[in-house]
Amino acid sequence: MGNVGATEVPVLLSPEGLRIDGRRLDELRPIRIEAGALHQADGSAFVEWGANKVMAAVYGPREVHPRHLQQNNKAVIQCKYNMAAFSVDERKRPGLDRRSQEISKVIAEAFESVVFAEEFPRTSIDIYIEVLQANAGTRCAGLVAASVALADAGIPMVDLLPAVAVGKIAGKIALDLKKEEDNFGEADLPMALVPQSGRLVLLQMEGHMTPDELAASLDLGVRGCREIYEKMKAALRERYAATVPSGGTP
Amino acid sequence: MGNVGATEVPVLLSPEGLRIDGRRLDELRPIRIEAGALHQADGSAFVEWGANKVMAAVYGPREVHPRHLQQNNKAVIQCKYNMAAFSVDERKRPGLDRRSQEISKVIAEAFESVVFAEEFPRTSIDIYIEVLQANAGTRCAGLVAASVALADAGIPMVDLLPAVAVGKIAGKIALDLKKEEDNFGEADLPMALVPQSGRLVLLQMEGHMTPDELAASLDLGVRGCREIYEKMKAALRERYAATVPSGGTP
Amino acid sequence: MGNVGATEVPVLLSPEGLRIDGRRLDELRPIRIEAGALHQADGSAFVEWGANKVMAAVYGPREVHPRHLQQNNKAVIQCKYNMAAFSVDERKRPGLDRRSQEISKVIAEAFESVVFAEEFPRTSIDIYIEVLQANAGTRCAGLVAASVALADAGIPMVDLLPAVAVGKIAGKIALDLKKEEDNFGEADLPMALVPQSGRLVLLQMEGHMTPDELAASLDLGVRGCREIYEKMKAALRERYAATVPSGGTP
Amino acid sequence: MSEEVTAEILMTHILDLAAEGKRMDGRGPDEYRAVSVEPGFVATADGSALARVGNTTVLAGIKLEPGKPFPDTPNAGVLTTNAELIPLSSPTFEPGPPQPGAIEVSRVVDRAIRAADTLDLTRLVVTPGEKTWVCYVDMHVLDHAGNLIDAASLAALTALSHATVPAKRFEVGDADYPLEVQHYPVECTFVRLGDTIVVDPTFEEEQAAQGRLTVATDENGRIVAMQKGLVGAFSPDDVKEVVRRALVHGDRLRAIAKGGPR
Amino acid sequence: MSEEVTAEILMTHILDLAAEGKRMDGRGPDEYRAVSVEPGFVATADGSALARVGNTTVLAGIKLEPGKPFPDTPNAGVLTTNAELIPLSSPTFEPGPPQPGAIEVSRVVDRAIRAADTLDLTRLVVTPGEKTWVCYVDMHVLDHAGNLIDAASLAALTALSHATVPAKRFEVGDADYPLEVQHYPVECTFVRLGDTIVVDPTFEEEQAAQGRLTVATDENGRIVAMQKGLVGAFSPDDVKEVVRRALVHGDRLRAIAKGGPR
Amino acid sequence: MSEEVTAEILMTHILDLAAEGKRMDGRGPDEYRAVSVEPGFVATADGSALARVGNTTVLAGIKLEPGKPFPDTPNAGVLTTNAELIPLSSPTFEPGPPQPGAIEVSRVVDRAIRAADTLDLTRLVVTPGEKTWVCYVDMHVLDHAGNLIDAASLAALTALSHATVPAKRFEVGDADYPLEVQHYPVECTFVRLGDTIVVDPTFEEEQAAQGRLTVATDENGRIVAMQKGLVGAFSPDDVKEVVRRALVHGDRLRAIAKGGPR
Repeated sequence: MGNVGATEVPVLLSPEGLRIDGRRLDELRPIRIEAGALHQADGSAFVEWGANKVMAAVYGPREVHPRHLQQNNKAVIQCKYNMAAFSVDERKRPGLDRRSQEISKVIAEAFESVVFAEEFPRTSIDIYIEVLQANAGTRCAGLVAASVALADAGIPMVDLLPAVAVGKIAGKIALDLKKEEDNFGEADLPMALVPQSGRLVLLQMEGHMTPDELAASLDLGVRGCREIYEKMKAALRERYAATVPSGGTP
Repeated sequence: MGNVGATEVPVLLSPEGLRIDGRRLDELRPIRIEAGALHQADGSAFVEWGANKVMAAVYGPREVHPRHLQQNNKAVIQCKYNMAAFSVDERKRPGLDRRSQEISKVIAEAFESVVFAEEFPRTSIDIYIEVLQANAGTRCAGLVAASVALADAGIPMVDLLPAVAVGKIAGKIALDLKKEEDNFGEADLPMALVPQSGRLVLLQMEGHMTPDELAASLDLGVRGCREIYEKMKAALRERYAATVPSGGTP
Repeated sequence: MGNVGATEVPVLLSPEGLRIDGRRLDELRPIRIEAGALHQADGSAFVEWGANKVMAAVYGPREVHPRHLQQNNKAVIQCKYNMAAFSVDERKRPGLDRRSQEISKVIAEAFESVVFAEEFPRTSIDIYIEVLQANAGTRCAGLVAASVALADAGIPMVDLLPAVAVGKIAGKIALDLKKEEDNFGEADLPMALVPQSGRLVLLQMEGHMTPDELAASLDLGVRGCREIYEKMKAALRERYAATVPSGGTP
Repeated sequence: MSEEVTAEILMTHILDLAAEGKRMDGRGPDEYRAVSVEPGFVATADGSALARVGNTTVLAGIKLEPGKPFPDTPNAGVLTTNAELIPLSSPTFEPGPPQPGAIEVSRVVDRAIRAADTLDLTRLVVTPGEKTWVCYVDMHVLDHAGNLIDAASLAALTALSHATVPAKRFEVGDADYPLEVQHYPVECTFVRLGDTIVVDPTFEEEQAAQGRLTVATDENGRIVAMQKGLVGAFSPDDVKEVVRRALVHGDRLRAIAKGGPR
Repeated sequence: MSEEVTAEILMTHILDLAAEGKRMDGRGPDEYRAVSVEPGFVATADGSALARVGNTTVLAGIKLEPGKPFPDTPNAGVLTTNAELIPLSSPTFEPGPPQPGAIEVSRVVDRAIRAADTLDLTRLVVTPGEKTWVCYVDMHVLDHAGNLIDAASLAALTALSHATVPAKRFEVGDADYPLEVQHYPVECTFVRLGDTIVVDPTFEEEQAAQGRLTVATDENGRIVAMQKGLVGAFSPDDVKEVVRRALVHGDRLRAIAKGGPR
Repeated sequence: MSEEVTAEILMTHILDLAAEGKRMDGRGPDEYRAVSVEPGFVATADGSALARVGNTTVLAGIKLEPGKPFPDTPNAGVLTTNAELIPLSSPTFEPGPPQPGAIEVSRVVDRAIRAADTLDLTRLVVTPGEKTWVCYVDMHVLDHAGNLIDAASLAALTALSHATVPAKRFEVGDADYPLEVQHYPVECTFVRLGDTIVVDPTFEEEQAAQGRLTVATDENGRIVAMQKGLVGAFSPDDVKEVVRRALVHGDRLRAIAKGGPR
């Protein structure tokens, strides 16, 4: 979709209905989630998702910086999504660009919708997401990593936030686009789900879709989120198993 | 040393062992130090050292700005080393670059090592160094100027901080490099000494040296610093002589 | 005057003494002033003056931001003059440039000279001027708009501040230059008058003038300001008429 | 009474009204405020429009300049969209670098313009890989009474569809010519107030909202962009309902954007 | 006693003295402080001068580099003036981006240099539209004891009139040659203290001032630039008086700027 | 107990231990933490390595792009080193422009790479004065448990020595080829705790330190860079001792950096 004026368009869907990496339309890329990947952060997680590598860390509740953002009745939730200079094919200049600032904003708003911020007035909960290697879907990978990192930090939340992008390639709705699919596809629709309520706290879309395609995309995305949800819970169980002394009482 | 790919290399050492300006290997360039060169600053000094011209001013102890840097148990010591746009052959864009920020940091840390900062809690001692004309060794010239300016401001210190760079030219260890020697020499090693304790509070190095050459450089640098120390004290004596009414009681 | 090295110079004055838009030397361009043009601001005004379109808004007295600018004995008066990217022929990069910052400073100082700031200690009165379409004389148009906006906001002042630029074209002193006259004229002299005292609170000049020409320019400018003053008062009367219920007692 | 308490009471009032299907300004949940556009507002721009949605006012200006294509898209012109939330327009905006809110407005408007292929970017190219028109869309918020995205989108679309390519001025051609617009995307924004989803929120409704959802549609009934914003959530069914309503409002808004005199 | 009270007392004292035609440093209202210039202070610059007005010290340095003319003035060289109010020079200056005060100093000095046609910019051009000398004037305030504009203007003019075009170093010509100065504009600054208007204000007089007025004149008795600054007002008659006095001081200051050894 | 008091007690404890030649994590004064490097960690980079020194983790990524040589060195390629102390890695880092600490890390690592002639910059040139490879070394600190300089230096050296020049992708040649590394400089850092000088300090030891000293050595036993940091002092004899120890550690660290699979 960012490729007006580019020349070669790859075949995104085989006659058998398989995608360039052999996946079915409703199939996720492989995901590996490691809770507690860092030592300094209050909570952290590392996510490998297809060819994405994303690290998230959470600090807080802690003193608000800068001070004038402090709120008397709740914690402020701040998020910085950042891409490493070497995470993409063309080197990205270090520093926050407009895309990163927008993604940081919608991710912060997604977490504000589920964190019990009023339990920590006058504090800040700071979420840092670093994309180390990017291959489409980094904001969803970042959300998943950050959500596990928040849980790892013991921040009380309504629920974890699984996230995934649905897209349209060669006229078909497809789950979890990889880079070539995102570049040459017709639409991209990232979302984040609160599994408990079935509601979406992040939703963006760019491309071309009919209302029916959009409805089908939402349904496919929700199913994808529920699949990811299980992997997130498993990663946290593994983390707790590693930290609680075996055979001891809680 | 910043001249990979450059073409002409001058002869840095004559057959008689003399340098391009006729100095011996262990000889300093001429130094003139004027304490109290400015009127607004609490303390100041102007240093001409070879073809360097450096002005330093000290303000404080005074209110800390920005406020969040304030320390309850001591003064913060802040340093800004800056080069005027016209101080070098190729015009330098105004504003702090990374080199200036690094030099500001190591100079601030050098002075923090000798100032009795705990006598002035919750205040700031601000050191400003302006390089007006540069010809290698500006950080050492800045340190010497700032040290005299601190004394001129009446800030209590363990001792003055003489400073000098030692380098390696045409395979020999040499004191106080000038620009051509620095550009085409093999190593540069600036240092600042606490004469009282014989310890170094600033030490950097770039180039190629064997451990033996390094040891010899340290010894030569310490001797150079002690020579400069005498000139610093003389400048302050001259300053006090000018301000105390002649023949009066202190 | 910003046209060293440019080629074509238009004829600025006809043999009959008329200017390129048919005006006499002492004639203003048409002016339309609308007080209360915006809804969110505490006071506002829109000024169309020749081919200039300028919006001004006033907020305050309100909390000072940033806090360290707060004054214990009076309100601080802050002004931001800004040009929209599309307000000039060559697109202007968004953001404050040096010209805008200088104009903001002299306008703020002009209003500080007439606002009863001591009535509102520890507060800020914030003036925002946006040039939407520019055709010479924008700082004067901005001053006029801001002055009406301040009155609309109910800020007590010694007097309104009419403003106009006088210039020199084809060797003659002329009132209220338009763009071509400003570009190819010999001098530009913007001023703002306190009608009550007959004193100038803004005065700048660039170009070539003899002392006699300067004296004549001042006199012409003061007359121009008094003409604009009447239009400013009329705009405010219209605004009050629109807001006070007709036939009611104040 | 503190500002916080006042704000709290106002928000509760808005939510209570919404529960009965009412709004503070008397509108129904699916009622848009009065909308108008004034193309050609700024003579120095190559295209411009002042859009009003209730008391919200946004001025968009277009500037076209010759420049270089990006290295990876030698056959495409360059489109740059920028929104300025200048402090003139609201007591809540501060001077300084663009805030996340301004960046979101410009990116959401940009996304719809781009995804809808509003301009045929290949036609902006003068010499492939060498020279192209760069099209700047600058949106200046003048009065912020809620729903900036829709007002900015209307101003931008109207300005683009009335813009001229200044070929003569830049000596790229013999005469200026109209910029061709292929599609007409418009944004339509909703907020959730309890169980009620209302269109075209006021500033106060945005403060009270439990989620904002914007849907951009084109004249073929396609969805070209969406953006959920603010704290809050929407169910998939909410989203589907919002899309249906956005398509209806979109057609009316598009007619207004197109209707201005050329 | 608080700082504010001390400042208040000092300001009242200055105004009381002025009412009797006196000043704290013993000068009369139309008496300038001692002025000196030292050209060639900085060997690395293509031109430089240290100017002192009383205890106020400003160092100006000139650098010339080959560059491109602006697209709209292909036949004119480029002149860039910049003032740095570095925190070394005054307890009132802070590190960081240029403050409005610094910008005003550089713009007022720039305005006079430009309006007086100090340099013939067309002669800086090497190849029209392609290559020109870019002349940087950097003014570094070292000691701020009031009246920065005049000191900066003196330093800049002296540095320009002793500058060399480094044609050989940049391989633009066979030999370096002197930069030609056509006119000699100097700024002269006054402040109003009650009904008295005094020339060349000290830092403290600027604090107490009810308006500042700067007039730049050239060697032909023309006014080339003016700037009213600070809070306060001047009547048209005040302005005319200030212009008369500025012409007289201007001639003397110009002689000092020109007098330095070449 | 306040944070300050806690910190004070911890620092005293560290100094007391050091006086007996002990450390909080059980190491001896000249004992380095476990070190590992993982080259090729990032597939999008032209070279990369994750380095761990104890719990300190730094990721270095190399990118090579065609660009222009600097005008004064037409026959040399361009090397740019940048360290990002992102707030993810430590509670003490804040978002925003690079802090002095980050600048120091990148400059000290850069100095060693440059002084050791790690790369033959002349071989990066494609056309002298016209076109060269620009080599970016970006170091991303992920976990800051002390001694960033050594970890960053190890990550950078390993990434460089496993990097590929993307000649084919940028159509500069027919095939990509390995970036050639001529020398292997590694940094080794010490802090003084009272009279004891310990190698490879933890974060807490850096807080308690009375001076930090870094020595970079190459595989020929030469010293190529040094940096004294933090408040504190070293005698010339201290420095000589530190150099001796740095040479020994350097050989071991170099073997680790070289040892990763290619």
